[in-house]
Amino acid sequence: MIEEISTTEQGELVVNLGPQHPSTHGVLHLVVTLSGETIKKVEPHLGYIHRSIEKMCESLSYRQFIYVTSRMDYLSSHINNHCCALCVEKGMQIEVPPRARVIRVLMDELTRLASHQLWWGAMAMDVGALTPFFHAFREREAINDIMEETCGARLTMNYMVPGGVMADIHPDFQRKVKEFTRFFREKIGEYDELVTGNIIFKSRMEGVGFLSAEDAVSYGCTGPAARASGVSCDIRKISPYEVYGQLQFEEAIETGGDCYARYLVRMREMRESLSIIEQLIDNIPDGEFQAKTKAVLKLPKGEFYSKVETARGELGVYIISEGGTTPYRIKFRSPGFSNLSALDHMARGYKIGDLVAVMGTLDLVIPDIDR
Amino acid sequence: MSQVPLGHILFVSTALFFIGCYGLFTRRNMITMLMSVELILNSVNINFVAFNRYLYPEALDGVFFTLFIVAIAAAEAAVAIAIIINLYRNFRSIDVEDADEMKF
Amino acid sequence: MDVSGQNTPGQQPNEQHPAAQQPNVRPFPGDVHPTAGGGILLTKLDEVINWARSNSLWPLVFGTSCCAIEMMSTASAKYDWSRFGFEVARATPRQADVIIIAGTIVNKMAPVLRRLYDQMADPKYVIAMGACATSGGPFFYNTYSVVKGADHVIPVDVYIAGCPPRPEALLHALITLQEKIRNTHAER
Amino acid sequence: MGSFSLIVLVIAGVAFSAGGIAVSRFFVKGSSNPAKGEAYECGIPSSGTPWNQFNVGYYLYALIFLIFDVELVFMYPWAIAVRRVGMASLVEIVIFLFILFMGLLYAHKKGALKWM
Amino acid sequence: MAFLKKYLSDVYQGVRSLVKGMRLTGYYFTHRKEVITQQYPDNRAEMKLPERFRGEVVMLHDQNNEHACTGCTACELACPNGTIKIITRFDTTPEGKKKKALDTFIYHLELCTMCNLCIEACPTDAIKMAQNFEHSVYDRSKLTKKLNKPGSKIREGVE
Amino acid sequence: MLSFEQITHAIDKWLFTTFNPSVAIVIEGLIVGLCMIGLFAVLGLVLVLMERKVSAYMQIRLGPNRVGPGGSLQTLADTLKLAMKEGLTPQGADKFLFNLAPFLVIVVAMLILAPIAFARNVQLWDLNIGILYVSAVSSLSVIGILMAGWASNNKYSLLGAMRSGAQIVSYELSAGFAALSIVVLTGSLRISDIIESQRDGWWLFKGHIPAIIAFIIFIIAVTAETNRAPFDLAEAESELTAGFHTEYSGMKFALFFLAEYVNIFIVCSIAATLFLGGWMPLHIGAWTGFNRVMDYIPSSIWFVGKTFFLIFVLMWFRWTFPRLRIDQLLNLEWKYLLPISMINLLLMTLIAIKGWHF
Amino acid sequence: MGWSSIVFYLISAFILITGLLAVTSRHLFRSAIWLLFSLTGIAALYFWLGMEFIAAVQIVVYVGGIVVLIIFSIFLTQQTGKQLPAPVRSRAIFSVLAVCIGFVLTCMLIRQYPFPPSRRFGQNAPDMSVGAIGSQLLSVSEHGYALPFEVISILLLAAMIACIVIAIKIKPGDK
Amino acid sequence: MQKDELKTRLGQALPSATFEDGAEWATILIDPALWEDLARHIRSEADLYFDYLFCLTAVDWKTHFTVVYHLTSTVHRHTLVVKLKLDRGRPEVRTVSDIWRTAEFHEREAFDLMGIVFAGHPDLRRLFMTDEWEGWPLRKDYEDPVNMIKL
Ligand code: SF4
Ligand code: SF4
Ligand code: SF4
Repeated sequence: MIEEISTTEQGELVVNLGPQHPSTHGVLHLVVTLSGETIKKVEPHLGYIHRSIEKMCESLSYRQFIYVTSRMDYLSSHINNHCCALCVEKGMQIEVPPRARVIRVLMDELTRLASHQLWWGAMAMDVGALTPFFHAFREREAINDIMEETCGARLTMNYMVPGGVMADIHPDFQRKVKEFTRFFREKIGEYDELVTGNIIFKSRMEGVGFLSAEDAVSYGCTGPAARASGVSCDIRKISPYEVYGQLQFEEAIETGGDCYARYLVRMREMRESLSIIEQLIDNIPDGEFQAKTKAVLKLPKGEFYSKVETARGELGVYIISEGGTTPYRIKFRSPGFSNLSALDHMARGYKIGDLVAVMGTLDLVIPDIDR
Repeated sequence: MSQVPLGHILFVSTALFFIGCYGLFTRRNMITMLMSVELILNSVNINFVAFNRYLYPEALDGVFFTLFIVAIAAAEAAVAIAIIINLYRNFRSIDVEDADEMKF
Repeated sequence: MDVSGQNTPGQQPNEQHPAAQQPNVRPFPGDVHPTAGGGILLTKLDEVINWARSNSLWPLVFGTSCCAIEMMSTASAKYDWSRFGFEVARATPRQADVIIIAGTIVNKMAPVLRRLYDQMADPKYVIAMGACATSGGPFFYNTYSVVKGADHVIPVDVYIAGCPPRPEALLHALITLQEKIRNTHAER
Repeated sequence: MGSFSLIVLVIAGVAFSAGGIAVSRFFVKGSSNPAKGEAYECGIPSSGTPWNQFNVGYYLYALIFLIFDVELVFMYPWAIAVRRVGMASLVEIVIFLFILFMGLLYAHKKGALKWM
Repeated sequence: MAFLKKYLSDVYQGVRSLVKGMRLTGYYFTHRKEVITQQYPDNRAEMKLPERFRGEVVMLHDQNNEHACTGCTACELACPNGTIKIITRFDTTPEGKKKKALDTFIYHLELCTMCNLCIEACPTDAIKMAQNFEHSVYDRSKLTKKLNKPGSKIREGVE
Repeated sequence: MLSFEQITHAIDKWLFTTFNPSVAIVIEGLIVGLCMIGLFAVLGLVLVLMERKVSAYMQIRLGPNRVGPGGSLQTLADTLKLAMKEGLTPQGADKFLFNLAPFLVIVVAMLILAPIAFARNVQLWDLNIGILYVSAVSSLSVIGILMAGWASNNKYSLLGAMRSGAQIVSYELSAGFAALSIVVLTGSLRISDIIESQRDGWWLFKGHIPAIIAFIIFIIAVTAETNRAPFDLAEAESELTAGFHTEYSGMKFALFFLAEYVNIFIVCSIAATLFLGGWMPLHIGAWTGFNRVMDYIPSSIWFVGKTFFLIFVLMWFRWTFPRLRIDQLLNLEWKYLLPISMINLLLMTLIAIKGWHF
Repeated sequence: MGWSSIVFYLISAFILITGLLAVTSRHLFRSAIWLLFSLTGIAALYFWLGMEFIAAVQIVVYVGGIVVLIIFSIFLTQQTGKQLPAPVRSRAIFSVLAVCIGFVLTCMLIRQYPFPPSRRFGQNAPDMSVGAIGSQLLSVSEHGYALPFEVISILLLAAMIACIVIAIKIKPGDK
Repeated sequence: MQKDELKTRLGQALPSATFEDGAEWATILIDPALWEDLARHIRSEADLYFDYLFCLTAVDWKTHFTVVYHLTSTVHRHTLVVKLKLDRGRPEVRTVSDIWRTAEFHEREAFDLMGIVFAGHPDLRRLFMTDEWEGWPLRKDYEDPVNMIKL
């Protein structure tokens, strides 16, 4: 179809960004129509990392299919697993012990922090500042170490199991997390110093890639992308799962709708996550970390939908069961997929440099989109 | 430089002048014609400088004429190219052959 | 020398590291089984060229999925691959020396990968990072769109297992690749 | 060593680059394959010619630059003569610059300095 | 005039924000102690990996070369991506009755995703995760391993 | 102590006494050429390594430290590797121009070295229009970039080339104005005169605020002229994969790379010459004691020190700031730097005429 | 015949050859590059004549300015991909003839006119320094060029305004 | 609006619709022909105002297909699940991408993986698979001996 595009009106230039491109964070393929430097049209081509996870899951048992989902949105793999576990538990009416709930939420928030840190570094790199990336990874590594100690893996920790978590937290867990929160509270100030206030960065971000609230809803945007346009869509607030109901935290909402607003939303979310962790870390209830479950899980016939708030927005897992040991049909409603569909709308009329900024603030994870 | 007679320098400039003329005659493309004109102007400059250097070394008028010619050439080139671009924008061609029906 | 699991530190789970217990069994790095021209004596010029090539491996910016994140971590400050001079990641294959296939290769991506590899200037090397690039990994069975191992698309020099391999593992792989380069004839 | 150095430098530069390229020519035998020669475009076969685009933006800047460049050229002799000539030079250059500054303002007003 | 004031204040604010950033990088440039790099190949000896870290699946053998695997293939079933192949054989116990026993435990490291499900599944804790992560090889067939050592047999009393 | 100056002049004298002039000058040219090539190579190696180390420490890492002692041989390995790498030319490219471009860039960089004073009386050609010559020749380098981007037959290259073209020519203006404001003070374009005029203090300190403003503007402008971050739109990795040298590989790419760093050295040395007195030691008015102490440090050290300090500042910029967008970049030049530098120049003229500077 | 005259003839040859290539090359971009070389050669000629300032001006304005502008216009007018048409044979022949005749005639003229070498040619090398140019440029005496100096600024202003007026028309969006 | 209120409200809006029980949300099963009007209706009505389509799923029951729309309202925060039954011969339904923009991509996905045709869709092309790919991978009867290795 590229041929058909390339025969555009005189003076328009069709450029492929991606699949292999520094700023597309993976293998997104954008066919950008430029006139001069101004973007006339952006057409995303997906599927360069479509791994047919939904088909796979139809032949995996309810214990097994969870681990595949951590490969979808690998930056918040923990939260993906969480969502699947929730869905299975909903189907089997498993009562998750309180300790497990708290541990899960802690892990979710840590994952969210790690994800946002990586986003911060990568986005700064996209707009040309290379140093923030390394500073962000310093904090991210600290989280990774904690994760590794408890879950046994740095990135794709397969820690959630139906009915709780796979193993109890590591004895050092609480101490380390406390250290980390203290450490990160001071470092996040440096983030602002280095990037947030920077005049160049601001002028790169402000007024770029505007998305109105209506469009945000109509395009199905969720997470920071939508909250930056003033749409309240935080699943943790709307339909609280686990212990989020009992926690004090704010849903970060900006009204700017431009890249800078999206940036600020994520920065605020980091602080919120920190406060959530600080609320929970000291009072993890004692007890079981895993509910007693049968060796082989069978979901009753029916349909089960569960949704959680990942670092990118609303993740939904939709399981249709025929009563067997494997799902009959499973559908992942991934946040990136809908957010991406708004990209063309957001980037039109801006410069090619802005396209990079817009993608940076959308924080796309392509395997999450392609699944 | 004293061993090179003035005639040789003039010879060079003349040759350049006529090379420019040749381009002006044969080329049909406005940009290349503009280049030829630049060559012609330069050959004139060479003459000015050479005369000044050889015949009136105590004065600087040749230098000044060269300076002003350069300035004017720059202005002329700028305007010419602006016009060329504009023609191109409107007619998708900068060939003088089809220049006759080009009017603003 | 082989890495088959017999003498892995499994017996003593509290042992931190294989090298700590069997330093002599597993020389560093990896298992260097003789490659083409591996054993034979190399000329001085070869040595110089190989020294240069092995010490300045510029990777191509190429990460498709999860493993790419671990690749980033390898670049990051904690495990700083710039110590080896690997940090000059080039965005264009013309100037890159090594592709690190970090992530799954699906059927739609395969021709792209092939083309990128073709467009690289010689000499060029390939590292398959992670289970996916090595063999399809988690997506080996019951998937209709995943290439079962990147070596079906382009020749691979070094494989790393793991999902994802931790940054040290990637460094280890790069060092293994350096070893391989040092033991080959520099092409003339 | 005077103007002779220019010739030396040119020769040195050419020799340097030529030498480098010659070395690589001598040592490397590159494999060749159809895709190698194609233009790189993120691994997608490039489509259309890069040479069809029309962006007056760049060109306008080059244009205004040329004008100011000439002005700059005229200011070098002026700058040297300032000390000798004294106040008069200041007056003249103020007029000179003022006129061109008008031009800059005009360009600004017309939005010629606004990027499209 | 107001325009000029704004103009100047813009310049000032901009420069200030830039200087802030430069101060930070300058600080890190001058303070070597902030460097957090661990030099991997040199620190192999003292490198501490958390004991839960999942590097590869290994089968535990004790000093007289016995393991605890009954060949029940629970791990093979538990594994989501067919990494494990259990080949069992029937050998006869002294009492003369046939008994299922492990013959070969084939483990495809290149497929394994370190998801720990097999370990969870194993009733006799015959296998566990090791911390070894240096799996780089030149040809991938080397990654397919045979976990039970040659000549090893099942430990007494493990059912 | 034995200084640069004495060595060179000894060689010079010896040559001209032993051979007849024409032979001597040929030999001398040979020596000079070799020295310059050597200088190029060394600059390339040192500056790239420096860049990588500086960035590493700003990014809380160690940087190259395994190849050779402390990583000192890293860039050598890179250079060798690039020399040993295939240099391919895409079909569809204009082969002639494609191969010509690196030559042009290198030769231009070479030519600019002519009037630079590396130490007291160590200068290839102290021609009477030194600064003008430098700015004139350096305006040639943009052609090389345009040529490369054009000939590559690649969209990214073309975009990158046009970007850097517009950028470089724009910033030449304010750089020129900033330089002029010093010329006004010295009343000569000759490099040696400019340095001489700072015998009793550097212009940066003698010239009041205008000099400082001019200095800042000059630094910004040259940063943009050398396509350095935050003005590196030509190689904006995240937008156009590698800008105008996307298609270049092997030695040809290395030449671009080298030329970039040599240009950085050149502009920094010019800045040092104009504002920090080149090889002139730090003198303060009539404090003869102080000045004599300063004179003990050989002039070449002074020159190299100042230049590398400025280079470090450029690197500091690069590793701190995000990249500007093309329109912001041009706004900065045409709406801020150019007017400011014009006004600044007039102020400077006033100071010069009234003799208010120290 | 010493070094300098050899250099002179080399430079002249360079200028003429590149100039010829510039007007005959069929690639638009290449002919621009040849023009660039030719102009640079002329600058070298000025250097050789000891007119460093003019040489620098030549490079700054022509090479650094006009040629860049021409290259940009080439980029914009998209002619560059394809080759230019070869000149019509009849016209080519005609112009070659005309040019040659004119050239020969002029050369004859030059030859037969004895340029009287200036008396002061040999001794006291004239003050060609930029300073002299500057002061004369600013002086208002009868040899001064103050007025043309100012007029030039008017000219430049006019040129700039003209360009903008023309160019604004072609801004995408405004039309 | 609560689940059962929603049911009654929709019941009067669309008598022919049948409701499924036991699910978490109000689930309504309607005839594909009526879908577009209903969609416009529930999108526009002030008290329903389902402005946010958060999931679109195509399911292959071997005899027929169903397309499942999960709708919610950012104002009233109530959720509705709409199911359409398409026959396996020619699965076709009217697009809603003009009502909910996000449907454009979701429908392309459904077309790509399940082969559901959405009439009136702006550009109904393969989304994930290459254009020359045959078959609809997510269908139950999809076989691919080349790529799919059964465990
Ligand atoms: S090997 Fe594992 S971590 Fe790496 S890409 Fe494949 S699934 Fe992701
Ligand atoms: S860790 Fe997971 S993938 Fe590996 S063998 Fe065990 S179950 Fe299979
Ligand atoms: S390892 Fe454990 S689970 Fe696997 S066969 Fe042996 S005993 Fe059974």
